[in-house]
Amino acid sequence: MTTQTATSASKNMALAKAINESLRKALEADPKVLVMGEDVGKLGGVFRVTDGLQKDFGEDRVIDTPLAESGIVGTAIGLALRGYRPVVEIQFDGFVFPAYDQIVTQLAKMHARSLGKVKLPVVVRIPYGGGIGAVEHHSESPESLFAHVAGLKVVSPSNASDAYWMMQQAIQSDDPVIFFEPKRRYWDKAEVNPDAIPGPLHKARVVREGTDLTLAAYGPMVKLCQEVADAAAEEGKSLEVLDLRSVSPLDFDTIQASVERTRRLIVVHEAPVFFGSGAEIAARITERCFYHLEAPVLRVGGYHAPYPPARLEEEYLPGLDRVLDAVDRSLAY
Amino acid sequence: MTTQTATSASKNMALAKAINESLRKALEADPKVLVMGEDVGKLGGVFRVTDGLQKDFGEDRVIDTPLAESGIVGTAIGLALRGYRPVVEIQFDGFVFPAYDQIVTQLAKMHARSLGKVKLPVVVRIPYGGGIGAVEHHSESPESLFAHVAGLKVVSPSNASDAYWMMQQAIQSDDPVIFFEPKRRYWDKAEVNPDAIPGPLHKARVVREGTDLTLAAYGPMVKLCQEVADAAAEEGKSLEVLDLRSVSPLDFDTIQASVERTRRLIVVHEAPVFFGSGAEIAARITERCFYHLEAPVLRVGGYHAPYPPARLEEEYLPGLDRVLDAVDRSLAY
Amino acid sequence: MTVESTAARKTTRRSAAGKTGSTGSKAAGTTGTRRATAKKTTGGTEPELVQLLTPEGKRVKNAEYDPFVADITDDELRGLYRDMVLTRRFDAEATSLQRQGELGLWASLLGQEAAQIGSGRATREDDYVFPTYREHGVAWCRGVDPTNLLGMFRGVNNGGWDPNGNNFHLYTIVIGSQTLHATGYAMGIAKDGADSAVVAYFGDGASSQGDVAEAFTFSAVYNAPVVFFCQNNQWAISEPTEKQTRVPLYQRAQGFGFPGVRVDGNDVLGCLAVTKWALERARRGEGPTLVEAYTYRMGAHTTSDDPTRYRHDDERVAWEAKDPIARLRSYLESETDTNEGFFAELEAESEALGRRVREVVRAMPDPDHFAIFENVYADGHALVDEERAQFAAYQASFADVDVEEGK
Amino acid sequence: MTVESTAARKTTRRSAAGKTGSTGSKAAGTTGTRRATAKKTTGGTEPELVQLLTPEGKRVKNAEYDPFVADITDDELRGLYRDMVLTRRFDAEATSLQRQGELGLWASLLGQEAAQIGSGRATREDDYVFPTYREHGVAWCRGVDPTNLLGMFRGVNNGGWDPNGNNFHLYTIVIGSQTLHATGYAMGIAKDGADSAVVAYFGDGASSQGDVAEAFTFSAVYNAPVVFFCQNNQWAISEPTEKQTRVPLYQRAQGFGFPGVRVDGNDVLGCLAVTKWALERARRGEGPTLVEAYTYRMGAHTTSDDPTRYRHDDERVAWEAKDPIARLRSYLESETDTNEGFFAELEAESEALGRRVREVVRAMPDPDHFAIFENVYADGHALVDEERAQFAAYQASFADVDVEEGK
Ligand SMILES: Cc1ncc(C[n+]2csc(CCOP(=O)(O)OP(=O)(O)O)c2C)c(N)n1
Ligand SMILES: Cc1ncc(C[n+]2csc(CCOP(=O)(O)OP(=O)(O)O)c2C)c(N)n1
Ligand SMILES: [Mg+2]
Ligand SMILES: [Mg+2]
Repeated sequence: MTTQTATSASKNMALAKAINESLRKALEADPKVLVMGEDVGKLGGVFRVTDGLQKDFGEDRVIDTPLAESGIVGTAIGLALRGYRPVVEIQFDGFVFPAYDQIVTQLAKMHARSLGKVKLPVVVRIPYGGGIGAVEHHSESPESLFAHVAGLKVVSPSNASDAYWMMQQAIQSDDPVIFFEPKRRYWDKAEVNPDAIPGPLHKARVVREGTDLTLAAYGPMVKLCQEVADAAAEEGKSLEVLDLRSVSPLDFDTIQASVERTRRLIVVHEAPVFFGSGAEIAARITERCFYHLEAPVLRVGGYHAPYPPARLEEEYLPGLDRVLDAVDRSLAY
Repeated sequence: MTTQTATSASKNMALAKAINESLRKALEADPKVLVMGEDVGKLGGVFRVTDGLQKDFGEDRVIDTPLAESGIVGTAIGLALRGYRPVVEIQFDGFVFPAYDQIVTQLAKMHARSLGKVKLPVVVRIPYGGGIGAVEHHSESPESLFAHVAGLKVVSPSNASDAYWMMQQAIQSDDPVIFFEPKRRYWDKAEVNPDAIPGPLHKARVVREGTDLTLAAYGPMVKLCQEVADAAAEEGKSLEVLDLRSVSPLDFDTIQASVERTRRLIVVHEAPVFFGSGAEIAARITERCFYHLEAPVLRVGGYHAPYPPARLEEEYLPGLDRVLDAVDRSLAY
Repeated sequence: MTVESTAARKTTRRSAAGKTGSTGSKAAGTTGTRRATAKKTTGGTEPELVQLLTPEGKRVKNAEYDPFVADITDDELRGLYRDMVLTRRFDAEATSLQRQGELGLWASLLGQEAAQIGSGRATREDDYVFPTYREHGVAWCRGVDPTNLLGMFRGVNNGGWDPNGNNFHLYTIVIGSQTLHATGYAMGIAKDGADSAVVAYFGDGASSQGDVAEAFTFSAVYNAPVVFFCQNNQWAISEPTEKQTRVPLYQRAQGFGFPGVRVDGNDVLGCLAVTKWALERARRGEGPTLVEAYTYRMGAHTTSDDPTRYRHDDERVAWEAKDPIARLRSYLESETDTNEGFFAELEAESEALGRRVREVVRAMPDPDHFAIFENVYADGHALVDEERAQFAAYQASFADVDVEEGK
Repeated sequence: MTVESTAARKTTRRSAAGKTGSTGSKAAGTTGTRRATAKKTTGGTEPELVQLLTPEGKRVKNAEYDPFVADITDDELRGLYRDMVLTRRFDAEATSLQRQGELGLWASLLGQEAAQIGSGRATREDDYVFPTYREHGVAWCRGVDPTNLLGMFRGVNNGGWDPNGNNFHLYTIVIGSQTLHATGYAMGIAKDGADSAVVAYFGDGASSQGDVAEAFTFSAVYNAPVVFFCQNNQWAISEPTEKQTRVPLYQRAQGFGFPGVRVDGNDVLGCLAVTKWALERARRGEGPTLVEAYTYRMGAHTTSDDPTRYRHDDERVAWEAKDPIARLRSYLESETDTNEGFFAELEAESEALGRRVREVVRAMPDPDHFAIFENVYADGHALVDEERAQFAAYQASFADVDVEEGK
């Protein structure tokens, strides 16, 4: 979501590298920015997202922490109170829950509790989602559990350029931001132009225009939706694809505008459908577009079951066929 | 939700007392049942729900725990593995989050992880909701944060009789049950018949029949919805009221059946609307009843803001006027 | 009354846990004799207690901690006395305002004045304090207007002061959480190269929370300048300290690699000295310290609590003999030339404070309804804006009705 | 090579934290000299280490722990040797199966065989064990078929054995969590009046988790029969133990009111003796114990890890000299009449085990797709039923297509 100005600065890089570059830029620009987490230092993180940062910015700014997520977020809050801007890493989605209390009870509420006196510019980075054949706890999509909580902002980039810019904006934000990184897209490359002027952090983007139906997704599912749109195009169906980018707030205006044109909406996410983002989007868009919708908003996502072992994840995760099936069902109304 | 057989055993009692009696019965019936939590022993809990139980069943079965919620749930899991059926109390809604990791990562998933070998019949009692003029963290409604998690069952009684029977059933269940107790209804009395035959735990109940619109609620909001229906009746509007009783699973069949008749639905809960139960209900009922609905499913609930200080809670919580306003809006379609 | 007197009651009660026989067993070794050389009065398994002022108001020598209060003047002692008296008065006023329905709840510090004033007065202006919900005496020392503490108990806000105004953080209700914030803040101080320090308050009950242990770990690993000040007031609502630990709490620190000390929490001089010692260690870059102030919650947990359900009154009566204010008064009367005038003036000041608190509280307006939507985010949030607008329209619809109905 | 040799490397590295100057300061007092009388070889601040078998395979006397292995026979010693060799072989096989793509991941126990076999063989059949994800050797001792451990690493399940089959709980990946389950289970044992005990495994990294501290608190308060067995293998992925603590981990226990002991984790006899001692304490109703097995992760954290990024190879080389298997072999060869035949037979058995593991893994079928919906609940859940039905219909729609397309 950037306004590309034609400069030679533009570089093709993987999503993980884009975040790395973005963190580097933030560390350079503001001495108050810190990077904290398990193995983020010498190792550069298990996904190498923080690779080389400790070497260049020192142990005082790129901090290997004890293995205690509540402690990581809790001390980040204290550091923020002291004027720092910590970017903390949770090593995998399934390990954020020991920190959940500090996130929802303290990080989310302290600004309001202090009647605005205290600001907590903390970014919590969480590599999330499945599709990488990992063991348990390494493939979850818990974004709903954060979006329901007022005081937090929740975003997820789908590509390297957004990852770069959204990380810049998250760090600059005076609010706590839960930054979900689509780990299975870490190695996907795209052009990143560090001279571009980014659009607003919480605005959705029309990735592809279409007339028959809107697919809305964020993070790892955007690419899938583009593939779905390609496949559908071959069958003569014109699908619009939205990259929501932000889960809290959700950019309902952009979705509404799209649905008013296409009259059909499918929301796709990896997280379980039950109480997932799709529910909120379906409820609100149905309210906003009641007389426009030709079909109920459909949702494609995970089942109401623990994330399955790796050999089953393909069945569990939304895939091309499952989304196409939903497209057919929607168009059949 | 009981089949009342006319016996003299029926007693009028407050909701808190009904849970107390239910726990007593369970402790008597099964030596493996334990009650654990902060201040549940000598004090009988801050709401006296466990009053007298330690005196009668001893410190070995009614256990005052150290002040550590993760420890309470974590050791309850261990006790369940040993064959016990612990009923643990979280003192207030806002204090469940330190235990959140143990609940969603261990309690919810161990049955699946063990391919069914391990069962964890643990009940987590949580007095929840607002309306009692309390300080921060004592008025929250976090049920969505549990309903999204597969492996947990989530229920909430609205009256003393249900409280009695649903607690029996929750303890008998071989699945972990998050039992949300509507604390502002603790003192509301109703007939409890210990000889009755209870209906299924996860089935919704039609509290009041109506023809123009369905109000769906659970826990503390059921009473409000009944009052709304009364008020609406005076204006000649016939509202049906559903007590959902269970948030996971949700009894969509009963809601659907009602909506197919009334063609309008409003979901009311104290929890914030954004990513709340209303979203899931709206999304699914819209899908199931697309051609029946004359108006979008409306939601009345908390705002996307931390639960406010007590002097503002009346404005924050759904009240008679706000629900009536939604009724008017729905009927205006 | 000797040193033992303050701690004696516990020895008996702790025997319940002691039945296991393992505390102080061969393997557990020297636990409890860590600084056995410093004090001979505490015998055997009795944990050592730093005390500079006995319950009778006698000054006892202590080679280790006397230096930290060596140059204290009589005026300063009277100042500590005044702090305690006014804090107690404020606290009593709040309790009665709760009874009158002006507050929804109150958490009284009655009995813990010495622990709070002693530690609070040990802090420097540039230090930072992270309280629980009961540190009214510390707030007083930090210069927070006491009436500001009442907003959350009245239900008009969830925290009514600017934490950075007096380097006194908001009250934290979820027990233990603030110890991590304190540790993080202290890590920040160290990064800044400042020589300020942080005090994190928590209770005996809170000591069981995982967050407190994690705070110990982080502070030790990063050598953060933080003093963990645990007021062991013997009770966590209805649970006695044996439900949290089977050895004295101050010993917890050692296993995390930093020192722990138990001080008589009803001895304001002892609390002042020990906290100063700990703060100076922190300033010198020697890292965290745990101070356990051994004291007693004289009243109920909060105004919602009924302690007669779980504890005998004789316990409270026994602790009354160790009252923190009475003992300093004895000392002032017998060892300094504090005259009646001082006490009389203080009484008047106390009355005036009570009056002011009453008046301010009663005049405290309810918050504007739109406050619900304020400060949810620093940079705004589309949904909050939308809901605020809906709320405004909804409110306005009543105004319309009112107008229509000629109200 | 003396006792120090095993611990020497750490002293140097820990100096980073030591720069603070507060560890072992006056106030921290006697930390580290808890049982100073027992061993003279460990001087000054060097933490004491229980060791019965030196890296060279020499048996050293230890008055305290010798009784627990006093009547061990040569056959039993050969049994321990066999356990370690087969465990290592199994582990190596798993690592290579991962390289061949048969497993998605493997967490090797290389170097930790003595800690696991020693402690595992100390348990009784009725005891219960709560492992992390690396306790393949303990699983072996408990009689869990090693191939069952591979399911979760292959991605066909999240835990492939019945925990109650061998009183060996499922692997727990979220670090520290299982220490609370172990504590609760032990509380249950005590309630039942049984004299079984529980062993909870965890790592040096996990020691920082709040859950572990809460487990210490609960087990101490309820005097639960649980042995906390911490394998300090010096690393938590890329973080050395100094990132978790600035004093030796075994000392953590003391502040919670129960004993902690450090044992040479590469000495199978020492681990056996110390764990037996701790288990017998537990059975006698003396409550929890912390055992820190001081060992070394010879390989990568998992097959996904690249340790060359964060540690020098000379560290690993130094630890190779303390290999747990080599030292027992030296002892067997020099002090018992173990003949070449034993070693040759074991080699053959080892080969056979490797073969079997390979074959079983390669034959492991992928789970049925509907397994997604199985065992989510014990008593069923309407939504799961609904989603299962939808999934079935969806799957069937492909079957239709396949049929239509004549496949
Ligand atoms: C995480 C959490 N659990 C439970 C509570 C409810 N609660 C409030 S105060 C309290 C007792 C705290 O005791 P202690 O730490 O000794 O402090 P004290 O009240 O004695 O000052 C409890 C259980 C809470 N505030 N936070
Ligand atoms: C709560 C949690 N946070 C992070 C992780 C990721 N993780 C897996 S193993 C590991 C290191 C654990 O180190 P240690 O406890 O020393 O055990 P070891 O792997 O050395 O056996 C980490 C950080 C996790 N599994 N759980
Ligand atoms: Mg207390
Ligand atoms: Mg390790």
